[in-house]
Amino acid sequence: MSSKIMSLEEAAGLVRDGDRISFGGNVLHRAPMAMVREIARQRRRNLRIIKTAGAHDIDLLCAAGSVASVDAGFVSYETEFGLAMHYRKAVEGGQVIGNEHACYTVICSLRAAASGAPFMPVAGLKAGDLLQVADYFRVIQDPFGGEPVTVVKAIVPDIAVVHVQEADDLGNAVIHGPKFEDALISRAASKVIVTAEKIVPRSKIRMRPDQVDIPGFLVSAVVHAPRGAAPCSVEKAYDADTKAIERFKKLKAEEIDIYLNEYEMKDRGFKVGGLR
Amino acid sequence: MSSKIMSLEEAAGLVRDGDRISFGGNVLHRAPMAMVREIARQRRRNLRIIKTAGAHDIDLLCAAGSVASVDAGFVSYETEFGLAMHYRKAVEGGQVIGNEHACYTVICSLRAAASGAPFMPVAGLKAGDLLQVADYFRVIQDPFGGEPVTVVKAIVPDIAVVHVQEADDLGNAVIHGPKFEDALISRAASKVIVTAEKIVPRSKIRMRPDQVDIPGFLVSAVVHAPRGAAPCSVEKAYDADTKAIERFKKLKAEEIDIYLNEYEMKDRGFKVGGLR
Amino acid sequence: MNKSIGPRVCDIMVCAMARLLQDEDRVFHGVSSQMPMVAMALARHIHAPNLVHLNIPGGVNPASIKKPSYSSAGSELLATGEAYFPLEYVFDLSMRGGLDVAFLGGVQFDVAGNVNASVIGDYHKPKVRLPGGAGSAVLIPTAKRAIIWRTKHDKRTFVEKVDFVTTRGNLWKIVTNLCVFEFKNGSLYLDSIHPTSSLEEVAANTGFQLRYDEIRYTPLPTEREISMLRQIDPFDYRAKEM
Amino acid sequence: MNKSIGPRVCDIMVCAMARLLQDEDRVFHGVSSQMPMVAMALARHIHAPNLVHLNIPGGVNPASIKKPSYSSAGSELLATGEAYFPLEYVFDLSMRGGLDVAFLGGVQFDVAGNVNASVIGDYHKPKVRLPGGAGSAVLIPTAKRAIIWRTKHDKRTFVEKVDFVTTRGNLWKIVTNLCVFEFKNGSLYLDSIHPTSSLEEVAANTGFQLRYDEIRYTPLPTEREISMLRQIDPFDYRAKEM
Repeated sequence: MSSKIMSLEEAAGLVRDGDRISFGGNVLHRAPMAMVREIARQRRRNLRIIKTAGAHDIDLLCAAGSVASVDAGFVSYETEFGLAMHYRKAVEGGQVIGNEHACYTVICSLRAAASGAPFMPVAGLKAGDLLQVADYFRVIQDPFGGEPVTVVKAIVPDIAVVHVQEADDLGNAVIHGPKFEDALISRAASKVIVTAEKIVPRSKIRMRPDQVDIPGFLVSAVVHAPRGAAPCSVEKAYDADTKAIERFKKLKAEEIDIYLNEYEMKDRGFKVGGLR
Repeated sequence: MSSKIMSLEEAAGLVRDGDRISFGGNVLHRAPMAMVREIARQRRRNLRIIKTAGAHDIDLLCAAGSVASVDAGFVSYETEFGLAMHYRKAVEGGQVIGNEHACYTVICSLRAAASGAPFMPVAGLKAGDLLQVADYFRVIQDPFGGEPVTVVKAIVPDIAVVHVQEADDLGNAVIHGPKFEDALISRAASKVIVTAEKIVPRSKIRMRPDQVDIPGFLVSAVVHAPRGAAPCSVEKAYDADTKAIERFKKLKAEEIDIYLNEYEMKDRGFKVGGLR
Repeated sequence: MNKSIGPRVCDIMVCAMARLLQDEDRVFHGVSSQMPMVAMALARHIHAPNLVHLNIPGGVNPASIKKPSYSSAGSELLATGEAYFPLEYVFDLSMRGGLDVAFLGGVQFDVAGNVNASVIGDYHKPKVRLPGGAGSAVLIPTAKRAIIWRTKHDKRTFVEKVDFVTTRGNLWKIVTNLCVFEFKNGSLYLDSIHPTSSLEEVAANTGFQLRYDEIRYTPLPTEREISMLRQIDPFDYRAKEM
Repeated sequence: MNKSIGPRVCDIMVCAMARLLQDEDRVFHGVSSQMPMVAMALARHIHAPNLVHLNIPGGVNPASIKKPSYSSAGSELLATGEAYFPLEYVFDLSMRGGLDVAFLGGVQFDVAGNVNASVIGDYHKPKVRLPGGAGSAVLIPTAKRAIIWRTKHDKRTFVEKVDFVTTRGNLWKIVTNLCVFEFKNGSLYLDSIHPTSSLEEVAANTGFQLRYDEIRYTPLPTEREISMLRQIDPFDYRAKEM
C-alpha cells in the first residue's frame, strides 16, 4: 500500500476555493493550526467553515479574508483571551455569514452527512428565533404520530482537517486525550487531511488497531506537522501558547501576514524526505 | 459513591415481564449468556428483544418461552452450527413475532432512542416489501427538497444487558476487542446491566478513563460473571465452546431446563461477598 | 473566613451555584465555564458526592480541575476522570431527558426567560455578532434544570425583550454578580440578593421591573466551603471572569 | 494444481469472487461469510493490494484470517487489523456512497433481481422464518456493487418470483456452486458456468428460464491462486459451507 505523506503545502493544495471545510479540535485544543495558516498563506478564498466550537482557527481565516461563511455553535477564545474579534468584525461587516447553530446541531448535520441522510432530527431544538431565520432547520411531522420534530440539514464538508498526535503513512490516526468531533468529521467529509505530531511506523499502529480513531482508508493526505496545533494545545505534547495567542489578538487584519510569515518556516519545516 | 454490585439473581430481577430488552455482543461473540440463562430460569415472559445479530441468546429465550417479539437483522448461529431453530419454530408457530430489520435499521432505531428522537433516517432502505409490511418504517418527504427518505421508528429498550471483560463496582466498563453495538445500546436503554468477567478496582479504571466504553453513571447493576458469555466467546478470555453449542442445538424446547440447570451453579457462583 | 477581606462575589456566586446541585444530578458545563466547573467540584466535595460531572473533553467526574488555567475544556478533565463520555453523547443524553442540570452562558436575558447568545440587532445584518449559544439552544429546552451564570449584571444584559431568541425552555436560575433570579410562572423573579449588593443596585442594573415575593439574601459561603474552594481551586480560576 | 484431485467447487467460487474485486475497492463481508472473507484476502494478496477489507468486528485489513474457524466475525479480524472501523460506521459508509462492494447472502432470488432473506410464505404468518437479511436491505441498494454467494443452487433458491422482497438494488453478481449470474438490464443473466458443472445442470436447478448472451466458463483457479489459498486459509474454511 502506498504512502499518503505530503508536504503541508501540497496537502493544502487539496483545499479549493469555496470548499466546505471542517476542522478538528475544540476551541483552543488540537486545532490544526499549521494547516489553517498554510491555507491562509495560499490565499484560499470563500471557504465555508463547519465546526462545533472554534476559536483561533476561524478567527485567523476570517482575518486573512479566506472565509465566506461559518456554521458553528460557538466562536470565541476562552475567558481570559476574550472574543474572536476578526470573526466578529467580518460578520458585522457582512463579509462573512455567521450561521448560528447549537454545537449539537453541527454534530447532527455531520451525523446526517456521515450516514448519507439528507437531514437529522434534533430532539431538543424546540423554540426560538433560529427556527424562523435559519433555512437549515425545519419542523416536520413525526410520521409515527408523536410531536413535531425539528430536523437539521446535512452538511457534507468537502474536506476535513484533523491534527493528531500519531499517524502512520497510510493515514491511520491516533488521538490521545479528548477526541472531540474529529472522528465524526472524518466520516462526514468527502476528503480528509491528517496532520500529525509524529509519523509512526505502520507496525506500531498494528500493535493496537483498536486505538485508531481515523482509519487510513478515509484519509487523502498525511502531513508531518510537529507543533502543528500551536499556539493551541495538544494533549501530552504541549499546552496552549498564551503569549502567542495574546500577540495574535492584538494584530489588525492587515498585519496578519506578519504572523503567517513568522510561522512559515516552522510550519513547512523541510521538505518530505529531508530532516525536520 | 456507592457500589452497584449485585448477584446475578438480583440483577435479573430488574428485568420485568414485557420489557424491551437489548443484548450486547454479536452472534457467537460476547453475548451476555449468564444473564440470559438467569432470565430464563426466572421465567420472565413476553420479552421484546432488540439486537442487530443474535444467535444463542435469542434462541435460548425463545426455547424457554420468554419472548414475545424479536427485532433483529439476523438470527442464526454461524455456518457450521446452522439455524436458530427455536427462534424459527417460535415465529412459525406464531408465539413470537419476528420483526425483520436490517442490522442497520436496528442501529438507527437505537440511535434515535439514544438521541431522544422519535425516528431516524435510513438512507439506504429504498425498496422492497419491508416498507409495506413493517409499521416501524415510513417513507417521508425531505423538507429540504431532496428525494423522499425512509425513516425507522425509535426503539427505547427498557433494559440493556452487556457482558464485558472488566468493570469497576460503579459500572465503568471496558470492552477488549470488538465492541459491536454495546456502547450504543447502553445509551439507548433506560437501564443498563453490566456483567463482567472481572471486577477491577476503581483506581485501575481511573488509570485509563479513555478506555471506558460504558460510563458507570448509565449503569444500574454490575454483576461479577466469570465465563458469563459462555458458550459464546470473549476476546482474550475464552473461545466459543462449540461442543456446548452443539449439545444445546440438539435439545428440544422441553429439555431446556436441563441445560439451564447445568449452568445454574456456574452462573450464580457464590453470593456477593463470598468466594467465586 | 477572614472578615478583614470580606466575602468575594465570585465565592458567593460559586457557592450559590454549588448549592443548586443535588446528589446524583448529572450536570454539564461547557467552554469558558470556570465558575460552574468549580461549583460542580465543590458540590461533589460538600453535599453531592454522587453528582455526575460532565464536560466537553468528555471526562466523567474529574478528580482534579487544577490544571487547565485558561480553559474549562482542557484534557485534564478527561485524564483525571473515571470514564470517557464525549460531548456528542452528553448532548444526546440531554435530548433523551437524561441530563439534570446544564450550566450555560448567554449575553442577553429578558423578563420572559428568553436567552440571546447570538446577535444584537438583526440576525442577518447584526450590529454585534456574539460568540453563539454553544449548547444553549438544545440544552436549555431539554436539561431538567438550566442554570445561567453571568458576571456582568447590567441593563444591556437584563432587558425587557431580547434582540434575538436563541433559546428558551427549562431555564431555572440565573446567578449574577449581584443576585440570583429564578424563572417561574413565565417570568424572571428576584430570588436572592447577594449580601455584597442591594435591592437598589440590582434594580438600577436591571432593564426590567423587578418582581419578587420577598427580599432574601444569598447565604454567604461557609468556612467549610471557602476552605474547600481553596483546596479544589488553589489558583482561583473562579475569579477569572470577574 | 494436482489434477488427480481436480478443481474443487469451493476454490472455483472463491477465486471467482476474488476476481470480481478491484484494487482500492472498499469491500465488506458479514457473519457466516467465510468464503467472501477468504476471497477478499486472496484478492489482497494477488491483484488488489490496496483493497480495504471491512467486517463486523471492525478490523480494517486483517493480516490474518486463520483463527476464527466457526466465525467470520471473530476478534482476530480486529486484533490483526490496521485500524478499528466498527460495523455501524461500515453501514454509514455504504449509506453515503462510500462502499464499493458488499458480499451478502440470501435464500431466494428471482429473475428480476429481487432478494429474499426473510420468510417463505406470508410475512406475518410465515411458513418458514429465515435468518433475516442482516445488512442486505440497506447494503444491496447502496453498495456500488453487491455480490451474493450461495453454495446451494436449486430450484427453491432461484425462482421466478421470490416470496418476499427483502431488498433489491445494486445487485451485480451471484456466485453459486454451479455458475455465476450477472444482473443487468433488469434480469439475471447466466454469466459463466463453472467447469465442474454444465449448462444442463444449471438449467435443471434454476427455477426460471436461463438467459445468456453466450456460453462462457468460469476460469479455473490458477496454481498461484491455489497455493496462495493454502497459505491464507490453511484450515480450509472456504470449504465449510459446501
